[in-house]
Amino acid sequence: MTGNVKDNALPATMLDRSDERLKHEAGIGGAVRGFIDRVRSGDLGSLPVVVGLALIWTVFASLNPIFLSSNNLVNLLFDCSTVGVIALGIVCVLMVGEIDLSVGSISGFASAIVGTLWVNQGWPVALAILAAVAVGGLIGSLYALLYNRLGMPSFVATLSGLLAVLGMQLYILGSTGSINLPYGSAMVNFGQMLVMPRLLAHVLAVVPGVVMLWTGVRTISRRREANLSAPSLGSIVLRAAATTLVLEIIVLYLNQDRGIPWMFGLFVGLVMLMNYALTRTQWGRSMTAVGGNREAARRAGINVRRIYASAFVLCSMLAALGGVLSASRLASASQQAGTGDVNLNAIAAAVIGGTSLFGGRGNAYSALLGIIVIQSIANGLTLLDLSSSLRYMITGGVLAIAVIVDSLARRSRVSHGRA
Amino acid sequence: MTGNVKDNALPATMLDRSDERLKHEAGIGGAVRGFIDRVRSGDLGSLPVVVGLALIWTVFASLNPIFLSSNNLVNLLFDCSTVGVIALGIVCVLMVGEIDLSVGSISGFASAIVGTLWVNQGWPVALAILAAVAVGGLIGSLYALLYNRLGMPSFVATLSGLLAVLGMQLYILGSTGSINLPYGSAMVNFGQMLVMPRLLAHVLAVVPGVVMLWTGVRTISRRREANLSAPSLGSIVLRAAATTLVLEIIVLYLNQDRGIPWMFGLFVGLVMLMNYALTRTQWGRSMTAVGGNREAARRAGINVRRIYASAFVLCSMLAALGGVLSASRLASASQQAGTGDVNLNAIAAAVIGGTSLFGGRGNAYSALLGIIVIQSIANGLTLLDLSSSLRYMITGGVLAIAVIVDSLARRSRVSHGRA
Amino acid sequence: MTETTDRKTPAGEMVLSLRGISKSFGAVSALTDIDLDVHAGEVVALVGDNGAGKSTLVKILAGVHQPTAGTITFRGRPVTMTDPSAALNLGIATVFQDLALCENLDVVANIFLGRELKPMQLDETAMEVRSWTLLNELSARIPSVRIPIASLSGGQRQTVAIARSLLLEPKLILLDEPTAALGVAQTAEVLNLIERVRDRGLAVIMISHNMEDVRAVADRIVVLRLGRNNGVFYPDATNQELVGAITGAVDNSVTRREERRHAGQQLSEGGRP
Amino acid sequence: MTETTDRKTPAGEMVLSLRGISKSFGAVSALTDIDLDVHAGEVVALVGDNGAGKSTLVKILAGVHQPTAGTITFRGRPVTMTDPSAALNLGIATVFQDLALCENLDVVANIFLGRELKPMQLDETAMEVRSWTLLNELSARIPSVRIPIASLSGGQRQTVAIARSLLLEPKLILLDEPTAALGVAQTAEVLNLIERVRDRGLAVIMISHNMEDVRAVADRIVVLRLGRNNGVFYPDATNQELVGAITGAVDNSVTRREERRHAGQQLSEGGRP
Amino acid sequence: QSGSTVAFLMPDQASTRYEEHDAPGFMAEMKKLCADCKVIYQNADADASRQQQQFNSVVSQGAKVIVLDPVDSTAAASLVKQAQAQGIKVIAYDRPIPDAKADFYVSFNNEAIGKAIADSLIEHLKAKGVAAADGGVLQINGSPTDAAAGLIKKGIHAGLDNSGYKILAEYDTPEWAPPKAQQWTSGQVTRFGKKIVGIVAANDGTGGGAIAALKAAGVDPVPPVTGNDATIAALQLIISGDQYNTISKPSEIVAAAAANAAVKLLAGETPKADVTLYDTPSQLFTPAVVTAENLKAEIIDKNIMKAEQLCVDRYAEGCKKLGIGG
Ligand SMILES: Nc1ncnc2c1ncn2[C@@H]1O[C@H](COP(=O)(O)OP(=O)(O)OP(=O)(O)O)[C@@H](O)[C@H]1O
Ligand SMILES: Nc1ncnc2c1ncn2[C@@H]1O[C@H](COP(=O)(O)OP(=O)(O)OP(=O)(O)O)[C@@H](O)[C@H]1O
Ligand SMILES: [Mg+2]
Ligand SMILES: [Mg+2]
Repeated sequence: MTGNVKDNALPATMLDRSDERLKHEAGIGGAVRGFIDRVRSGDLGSLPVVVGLALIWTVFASLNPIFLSSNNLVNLLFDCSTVGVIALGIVCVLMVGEIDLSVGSISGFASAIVGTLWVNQGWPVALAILAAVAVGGLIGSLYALLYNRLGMPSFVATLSGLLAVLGMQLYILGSTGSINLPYGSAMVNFGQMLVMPRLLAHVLAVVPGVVMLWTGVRTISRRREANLSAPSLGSIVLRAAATTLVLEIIVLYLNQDRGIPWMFGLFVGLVMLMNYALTRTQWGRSMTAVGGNREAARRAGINVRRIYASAFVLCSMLAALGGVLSASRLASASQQAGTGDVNLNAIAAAVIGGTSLFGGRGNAYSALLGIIVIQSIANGLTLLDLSSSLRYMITGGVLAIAVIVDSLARRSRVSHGRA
Repeated sequence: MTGNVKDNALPATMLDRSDERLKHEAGIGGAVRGFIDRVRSGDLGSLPVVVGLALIWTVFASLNPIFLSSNNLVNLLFDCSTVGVIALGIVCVLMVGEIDLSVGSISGFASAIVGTLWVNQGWPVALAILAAVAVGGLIGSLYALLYNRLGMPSFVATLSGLLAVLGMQLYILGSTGSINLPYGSAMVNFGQMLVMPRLLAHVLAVVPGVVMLWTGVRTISRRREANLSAPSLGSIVLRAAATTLVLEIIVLYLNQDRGIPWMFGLFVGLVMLMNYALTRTQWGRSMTAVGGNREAARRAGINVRRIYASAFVLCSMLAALGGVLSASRLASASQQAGTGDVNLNAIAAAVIGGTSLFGGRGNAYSALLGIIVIQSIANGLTLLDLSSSLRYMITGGVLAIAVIVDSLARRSRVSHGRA
Repeated sequence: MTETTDRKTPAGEMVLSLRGISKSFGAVSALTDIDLDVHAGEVVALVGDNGAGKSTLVKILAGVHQPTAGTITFRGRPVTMTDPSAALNLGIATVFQDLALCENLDVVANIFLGRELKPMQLDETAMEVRSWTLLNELSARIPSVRIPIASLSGGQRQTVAIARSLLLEPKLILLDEPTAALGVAQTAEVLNLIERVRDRGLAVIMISHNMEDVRAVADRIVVLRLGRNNGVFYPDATNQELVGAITGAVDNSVTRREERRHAGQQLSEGGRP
Repeated sequence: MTETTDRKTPAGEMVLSLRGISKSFGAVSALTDIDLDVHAGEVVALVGDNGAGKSTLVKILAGVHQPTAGTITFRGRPVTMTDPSAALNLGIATVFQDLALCENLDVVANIFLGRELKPMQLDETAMEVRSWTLLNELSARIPSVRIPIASLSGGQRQTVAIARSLLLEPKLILLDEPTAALGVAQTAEVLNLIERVRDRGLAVIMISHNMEDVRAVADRIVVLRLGRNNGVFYPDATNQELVGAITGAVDNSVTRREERRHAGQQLSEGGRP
Repeated sequence: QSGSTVAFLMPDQASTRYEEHDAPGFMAEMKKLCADCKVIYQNADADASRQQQQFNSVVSQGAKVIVLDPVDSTAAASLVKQAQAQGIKVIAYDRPIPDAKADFYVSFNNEAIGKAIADSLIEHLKAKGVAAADGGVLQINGSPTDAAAGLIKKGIHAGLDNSGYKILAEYDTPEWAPPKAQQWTSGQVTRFGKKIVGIVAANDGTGGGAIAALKAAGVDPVPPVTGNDATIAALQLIISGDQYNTISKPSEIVAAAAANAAVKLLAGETPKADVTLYDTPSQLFTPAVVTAENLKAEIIDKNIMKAEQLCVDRYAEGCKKLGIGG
């Protein structure tokens, strides 16, 4: 506790480094040591799920090498996008500690709306899609109303919705059964084959790295100015370079076959947008707060009702969009759309990716990660000749294994007092 | 604050009546006034759901008088019992704040086990049922293991289970598809027609009233002795008499047709047993505590892991029992058993009955009440000629209405500071 | 004991005035017919036994609960606060006894909750700097502002809650046992802070069970007992007077303990080395 | 300041002895190399600044956290407590700072949680009677023991938590800021209680930020600072000594405030009527 | 041709026929015709997206001919076009793909099945002299979200609408779930009582549910109930006299025909077609209605099932009556 702090630039003088109990490391070496420390204390974010995913991929690839063929992986990306968008909406409602059981029905209803309006009524396709998403938003606001004004638990409200919306889907498809979306139309192409130009894909793969670098440098300079500790430039360059490298390799590999689907690009774009909104805006902060402690958020002056409403509406709209995407993927709007395990897959994707069912903990990337896990299992198993009964058993088992890694990491985190 | 407290028996001297801020009423009039007070402050327990149910019944009865025919009501009771038993298990896991998504699969698997062991392998039926329930317990202990040892969220563990167990069900039914359970056998009779002798039903209907009276009188005398306020004898007699009257009328009405199904008797018996266990034993207290605040329960020295394990095992065993009951009701064990909306109906029944998805709040009667609501809607709709699209829409709408009453009551409770 | 004639001229205009406030929760009447006035530049201490209704009163003023009966006048106008944000908008900042922090958010996020800088692109650096400034002002001992509240000690949390309330430029500050979990140094800082705030012309309502702290900063001491007004005192009141009003008896456990300790000390003067 | 030579003979056998206890949470070292001895019939006060690690130490003793390093000796035998129930079984009762009550259960259920009377057929009447007795002993002001903890005031909750710890017949009682939220009367009762418990030969570790209370009941005062031992004092130590050890500086906000108040009072002696 | 990959994609598990008959039949015939061809079998569990995944994955695995039983006939159109663009041949199987010209179509006709069970029931009622005015029949359809169920439903209506017997009530069974069929039938028994003279159920599962409901309500004798799929359970119910009819679709025949067509397509030849349906050269097989009268002839004598499988203890007596087994 000496007085001469101004004349040297020791880290100890930084505002956030004044507490002597805090261990900290500097530079690239420090970042690596910090990472090892975090591994050992189990504070790893989504790394465990990625490890689980890598495990699954290794096993499937060893059972059938076609699994890792770029053709197959492109298919995987197509398949991820539709339910992935729905899962992204689920992340929203889970963040505030609520649930939406009706996303499957809403997605089916949306595809039915697009089918009838576009194919049967002759609306322009863009307008039809807009209408479908708007109807999704409407359903979401109804849930918000029931929740905010009547205090109906979202589980019950959306369960009612699940049934009612399915009824509406059957109703508007009632006379025709299912509707063919014209093969060769832009919408169907988008869902079935449209991929990014190779060069563009490579350029886009550089963007995340550049953004990381740019915000990183900006943060460093601002924090230095404000006399706060800042990450070293080296570690940021390292991370940006690693990210870029990984992405470029992926793009290069997938470009050997068809390339990166635009639909997947749309999905990833939405994920990144949502990630920005959840982490870098007041709205996202409020979502997390409401999910963590509703009453505290209310007392902080947050309009809690509006936050819930935004979550429900966003979820329903994304579900509708997901429905539109899967209609374009299937080139059909049918009575089956959205039934089956769409609901469970979407919710499971969010949960497996690390979003808590109890609110206040989660991120947009969990939708991406979770749906890749789920679709990888499904895709890998289609490459093996299995009877349905075996396929179910194996899917269950593999799903459990994918999450065990994460669970073990979390357990270690708890025992290190960071739960 | 006078000193002469011993020489008069003013209620103010009672241990729990010493606080002057507390309003309290005595005698039957007091009980009635207390009830009105509670109605106005929204503190009503399951009354709102009962009101919602009454609404539904009125509407269905006005649409088709057959709905209230005793024959139809007996059918309703049969149908309630199977999923009701599963919902009772769900109440257990919800009490500790966890979920089991695999109850449907477990019930289907259990029915398949009974079918193969009993019909195909020729085991005695009792042994086959026991085996099925034991397998259910085994699955539950696996979940408990995954939860307690690996910290896997029950949502994911039981989702894996849902798939894996379904696979096993398909596997053991693989060669035959479905198995007929012999008509005329005791088990099928139990599920299809066995009803209580009329007299016995009347006698059993008196039991709750007598028990209420007996425990009531005992409580009064013990509390008087201990210098605690006690409910008046009059109000207890009144409640016991009212209960008995209602039950006797129900029995009388249903006895006009076939009478009370034994299967429903079993279900109600299980509900009452569970209610006793949850409210009057240390185990039940621990369940509520763990669901309300896991860490506080742990610090109180409760073996939290054992409590979770008991919840999971109980839930799976009840799911298996429910599966056995529905097999006996359908006289068949098929690949479709337990699929579809069994899961959602069981969970929804518990939630609609008033058990919280977030743990620590609920009771055994919620399974009974909730399943009656759900099956009443289904049953009422079978009596109307509706297209399936309309049927879905109306089911959704009616479900919402059944819960709106409860939601409104809860809202009023919150605004009276009793949430 | 219950005479309410003003012996001191209030420092400024009337900020808050309550008349006949009652609140009941089901069968429990937590507050009955409460009157209270607070002026600008005045620190009013609210004291009372456990469960006397102090926090309930604060929550009513903060818009968390709605009163069953009675009127609230804020800066001359009658107001009804249906919602905490209504109170915040009027300029009433509150530190709640149960703190009301989001355990899953970090310290910075909690301090700025609901009033983040740059809503569309949060300015984390500026918020972090401001947080450190506020916390250092309060002598907080928080190792890092980037850890979730869940991992802070009781006193650290309380400091965060107090820092929160300083962000705004309120007209009235409600402090519900702000120093209960604080260390000696932090308590001193908070008392300093209250005095500074008063000198800036703000009105302060402070709840505390520590009579010394109360007497140190309060201009007026309002006693609640079992949900009712039970007298107004001034800092020159004796401890005995205050404790008597709080417990409702002259012969209470505090005085008995004092007596016993006196007697005991005399007895054991040589007994324990 | 840090001399630890025993100036008083401990009242009884050694109950608890800690050597080299450390605990870190991720990057934060909450405790470093802590030594502590407690004897039967002795009240040891644990004091320190906010975040000094007092509650962490208590949680380690209660089996809630496991230490990163160091040994715990309880009644002569080295023990490892993997679990709160292990500590309870050894005879260590704890009142936690964050109370650890189940908000959804009523007062009686909370007091008897984990040790209900008649496990297979709960004896509600007997439990209710015993609850009232315990609460009245503590001068609690709780309108009804049949309402959920969620609707109690802060001090009422704390009383319930203290009542909980009295149910057992423990060897060692850990009290983490037991009087922080209590009213004056309840505080006096708890201090009485601590003395009674000590006289029955139990060992008590008490944490408090109130130096007066600490000096009133403690036989020995152990100071923690930033997670390390920072001296042992006896009740006859001056306030200044204690505060100096706690804050780690002789010139701290407490002393500064004292000085300023003195100066200010002299100035404004006639300024405020 | 030799060493080529052929895929066999089936839609669901609602009946066991795909796993138990179609797939083994197809594989056996392929083995005979092209011993070193690789056959990939997949079942989509009634999920159109999963079928699309499976379709894409067999394309990835280099399938040259894909035999497709579509979950969703409209969605399948795009699959066909996509495959054909890559030179892969598609054989529509079981259910047609009206919106795309597949290379070949082999099937039992679902609509015809619906009509056949309805007609058989009506004939039976007329033969027993049940007057049309005495009451009517109940119609239990398959899942409202299942396209195949829609075809069967159409066929049943074709059979019933002009039969003179009224349709008392009609029900789309969610997910083909037997308990739902049972619950609905119970309600109708309460509503119509003795007026129910027969029940047309779209498959054996729902038919079994209807029978359970009738039995539970104490209806005796049980009015005739139809089925479809000829599951063991249903055949046993026919033997014991509880169920009236079912449909035997000796799937092995169709599967073998599909295998023949596949091998022809692999060799670049055109398989022989009987008719052209939806612009597609097609080969259609007529399913057989099975009742107690012809059970022995259709099932046992055609070696579709063995007497030992059906005539376990409880059914031995019924078997003897029908002249089945020893
Ligand atoms: N939400 C609620 N529901 C029911 N009763 C409540 C509720 N909140 C407070 N009470 C009751 O109102 C009374 C006053 O509580 P309050 O919290 O205002 O006391 P307090 O004066 O702040 O006490 P303390 O000094 O212990 O903090 C208590 O008896 C409490 O039980
Ligand atoms: N679960 C945890 N995870 C991470 N850090 C923790 C955790 N618990 C405590 N800490 C840290 O350990 C340090 C000591 O905390 P502790 O609660 O022991 O303080 P204390 O002495 O009880 O303070 P107070 O007087 O405020 O109650 C604090 O800096 C706190 O941030
Ligand atoms: Mg309070
Ligand atoms: Mg502490």
